[in-house]
Amino acid sequence: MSLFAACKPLSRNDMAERLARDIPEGWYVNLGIGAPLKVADYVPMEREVIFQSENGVLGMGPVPDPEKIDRWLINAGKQYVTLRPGGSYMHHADSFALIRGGHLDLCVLGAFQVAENGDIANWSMSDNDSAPAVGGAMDLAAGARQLWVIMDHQTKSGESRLVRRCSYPLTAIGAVTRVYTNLAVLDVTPDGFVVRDVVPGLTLEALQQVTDAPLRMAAKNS
Amino acid sequence: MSLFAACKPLSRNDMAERLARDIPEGWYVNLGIGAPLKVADYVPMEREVIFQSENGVLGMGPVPDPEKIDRWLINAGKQYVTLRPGGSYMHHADSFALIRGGHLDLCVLGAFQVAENGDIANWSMSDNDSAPAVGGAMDLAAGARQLWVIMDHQTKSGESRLVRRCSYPLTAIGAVTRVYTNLAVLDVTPDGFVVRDVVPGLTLEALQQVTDAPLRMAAKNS
Amino acid sequence: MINKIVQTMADAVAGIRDGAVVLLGGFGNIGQPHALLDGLIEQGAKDLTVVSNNAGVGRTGLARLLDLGRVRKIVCSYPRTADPVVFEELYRAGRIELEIVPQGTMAERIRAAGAGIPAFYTATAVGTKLAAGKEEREINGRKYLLEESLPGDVALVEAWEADRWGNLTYRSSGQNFNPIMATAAQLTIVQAQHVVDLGALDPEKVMTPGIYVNRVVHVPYGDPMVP
Amino acid sequence: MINKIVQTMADAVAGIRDGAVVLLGGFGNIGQPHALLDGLIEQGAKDLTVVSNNAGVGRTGLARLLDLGRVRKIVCSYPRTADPVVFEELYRAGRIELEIVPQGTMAERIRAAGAGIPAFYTATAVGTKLAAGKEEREINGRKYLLEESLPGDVALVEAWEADRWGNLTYRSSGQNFNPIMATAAQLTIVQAQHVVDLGALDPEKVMTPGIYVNRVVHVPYGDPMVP
Repeated sequence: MSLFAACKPLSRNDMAERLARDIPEGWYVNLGIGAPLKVADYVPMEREVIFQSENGVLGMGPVPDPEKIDRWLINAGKQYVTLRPGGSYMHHADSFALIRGGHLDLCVLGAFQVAENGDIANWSMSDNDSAPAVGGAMDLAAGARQLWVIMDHQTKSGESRLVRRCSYPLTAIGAVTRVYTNLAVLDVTPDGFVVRDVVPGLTLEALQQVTDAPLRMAAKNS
Repeated sequence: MSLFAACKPLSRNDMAERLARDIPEGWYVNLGIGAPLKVADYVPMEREVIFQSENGVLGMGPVPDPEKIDRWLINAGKQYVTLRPGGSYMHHADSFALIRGGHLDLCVLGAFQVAENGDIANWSMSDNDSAPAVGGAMDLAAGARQLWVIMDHQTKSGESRLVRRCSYPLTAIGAVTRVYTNLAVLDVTPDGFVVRDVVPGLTLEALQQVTDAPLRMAAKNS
Repeated sequence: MINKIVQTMADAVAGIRDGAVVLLGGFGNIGQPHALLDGLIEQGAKDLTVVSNNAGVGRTGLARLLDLGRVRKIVCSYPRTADPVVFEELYRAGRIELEIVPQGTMAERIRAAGAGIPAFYTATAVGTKLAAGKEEREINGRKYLLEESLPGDVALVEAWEADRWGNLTYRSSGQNFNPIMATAAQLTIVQAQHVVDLGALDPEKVMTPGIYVNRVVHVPYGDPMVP
Repeated sequence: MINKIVQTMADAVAGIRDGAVVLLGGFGNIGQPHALLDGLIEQGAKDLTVVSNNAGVGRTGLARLLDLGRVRKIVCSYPRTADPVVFEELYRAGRIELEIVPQGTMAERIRAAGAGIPAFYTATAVGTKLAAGKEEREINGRKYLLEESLPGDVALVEAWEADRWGNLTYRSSGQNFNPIMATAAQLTIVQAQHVVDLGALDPEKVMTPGIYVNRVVHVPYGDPMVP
């Protein structure tokens, strides 16, 4: 695709690193299963960001050394994790009270689609999905103060994931506040998607061509 | 009053002792402020009855020796208490979840009036009460599996406290299951008050004369 | 003397009836009462509704209970686990009913059942297909769904320590659904790794007070399996 | 580095605005943040709504705040304490508004505010005069009242231990309303008897995780006064 001839789309790790840069010290953050989990690798320990897992773990640390695994301590993706000094445990009702109650500064989720009104679709590919699995995605999307989505800008077959209206079943309405793709960073505003940042060499026009929803450029220094 | 010439009404302590006899081992019990608190004195420690206080104490033991007071440990009446081995603490939402959720086998409250339909009035003497204080009475009355009331049969001026309908503001509707007075023990049934037990020397007729609501005698061996 | 410790698995799971709603603790493999599940399989109750975050892995535990055709309906948030082969087979064959509930709504519905709250409002799932059939209400300018409590006939719980009054502690992320499920059932049955003397548990560390527990059976199996 | 410990009482109570809803922890004399109350008196905010189980005792603390005319309204379950002289005077003179809430409903309304539940149903107070103006609804054959959440602008909390992340423990019956109030306010201010190093608190004994706490001030006053 000639659009990308002049630019280099970000890798999954690059996207996680790019997003991680925007998380300030002191934020309480839930990272969704999959790609979002990588974000933690790019937040240095000395910048104190407190990661929550919805299965009742607040203050998760890095993945443990294989010989130091605590088999009672997993994250929402059922991976072994560690607890930082200052971390704590809680049961599921308290964990989701924290999520639903608007106490997380940020949740990062993957998605199939994000609409210009902030709707997100990330849990089910069709209304006829056999045994769809929602997990905590709806609670997180509705509850966190900020919802950032990290996803490829297009599907493998080249369809835009940033849309006017989601065609997949919704996870939450009007919830997304920012999107990090392999091509750009975009805020979701009352006026739709506003581009904060594009990869070097990509023009707004070129980005618009691969984006279903209309884009606007952010005012300088905003 | 000649009615009582042939009988001896129970004292406050006698009433508490009488009620305490009916609490089986293993019950979880909340005792209201005031007269109900005396009941605990008549449950021997070896009969394990677990007393709860709505300020988050489960498994209260006896009043402490003055030199052994823990000034962080009070009951709902703001008196110093102790915690038995096996006791535990919880916060107010968990404490009232326990109460509201129907987990207490029994609550014992004092009352101004109990009606034959189980209504209880125990928190306010009039609709124009200056600054009425309800505390946890409504939660306890609505939440406990059994609600037993301990009170004098009549007011000081001789009015019956067992009534057809309460004239004082209600604490809960249809909640009382049994009443222990200084003259009798009465069940509240779908057919109204049924007398289980009277003080020696008192006839049902004499009891009825000092009782506003109609009384029935319990079937033998019921 | 109160003593909720029972000596055999048969005593622990006695009386679970056909048609019962069974709340099953655990998140993934952690804090799931595998021994009680095996006891329930042995015990024989059928036509069950199981409330569990996941729908079983592999061919043992919950998956085996499903495989035996003993479960009429499953209420869960995440049936799609690493190896949900049994559930998927049954579901595709139309031989099991599925109620998908957002995880936090499921937790709150269970907590509500234990707390005497018959229903509450939540913003979770507003505008999604999981809102179908639910009352929507605007409160202070935001839309919410009415969700009803989710009580059980039986709760199967895994704890770390227990005493004869039924006081429980849990180990790190082994809490998950266990403490709230313990509050929400008519009959709460616990498997505990350690049975300790009354008074040995720190009163400020008891996470489930014994009032919520009916039976405890000692199952010292050690650490959870590596999945 | 996250550090929620502040060095002065002025820093602790800075920014509490006129008209604020203040959630005040404590049950009777236990777990009530007396130093923060004195700080609030000094700080000067007025026209306050105070949510507290009791309405003040004697002439100090909450009673003094009332006496200074700084409280417009009090939300409580039990204004009639051993010595509620200030409140009773103001109330009889019509100089303070009173909202009486059953204690358990008050606790659940505060918990709901922290948990993102805007409203819930409860059987407490059905058929009583405290049901006036509330929606009644029958659910599965029983009557319930709709109760709304009770959030605060500020929560004043007393804890036993605290670390720089704001993790808290409480001492025995000193918990009471403190942990739930900590979750329900925009600004949660804590006075703690002990400030400990990060990592010194047992992760399974933390009762309020720091996510709910904005500021901690060290007030090592010892045991509560004998009332």
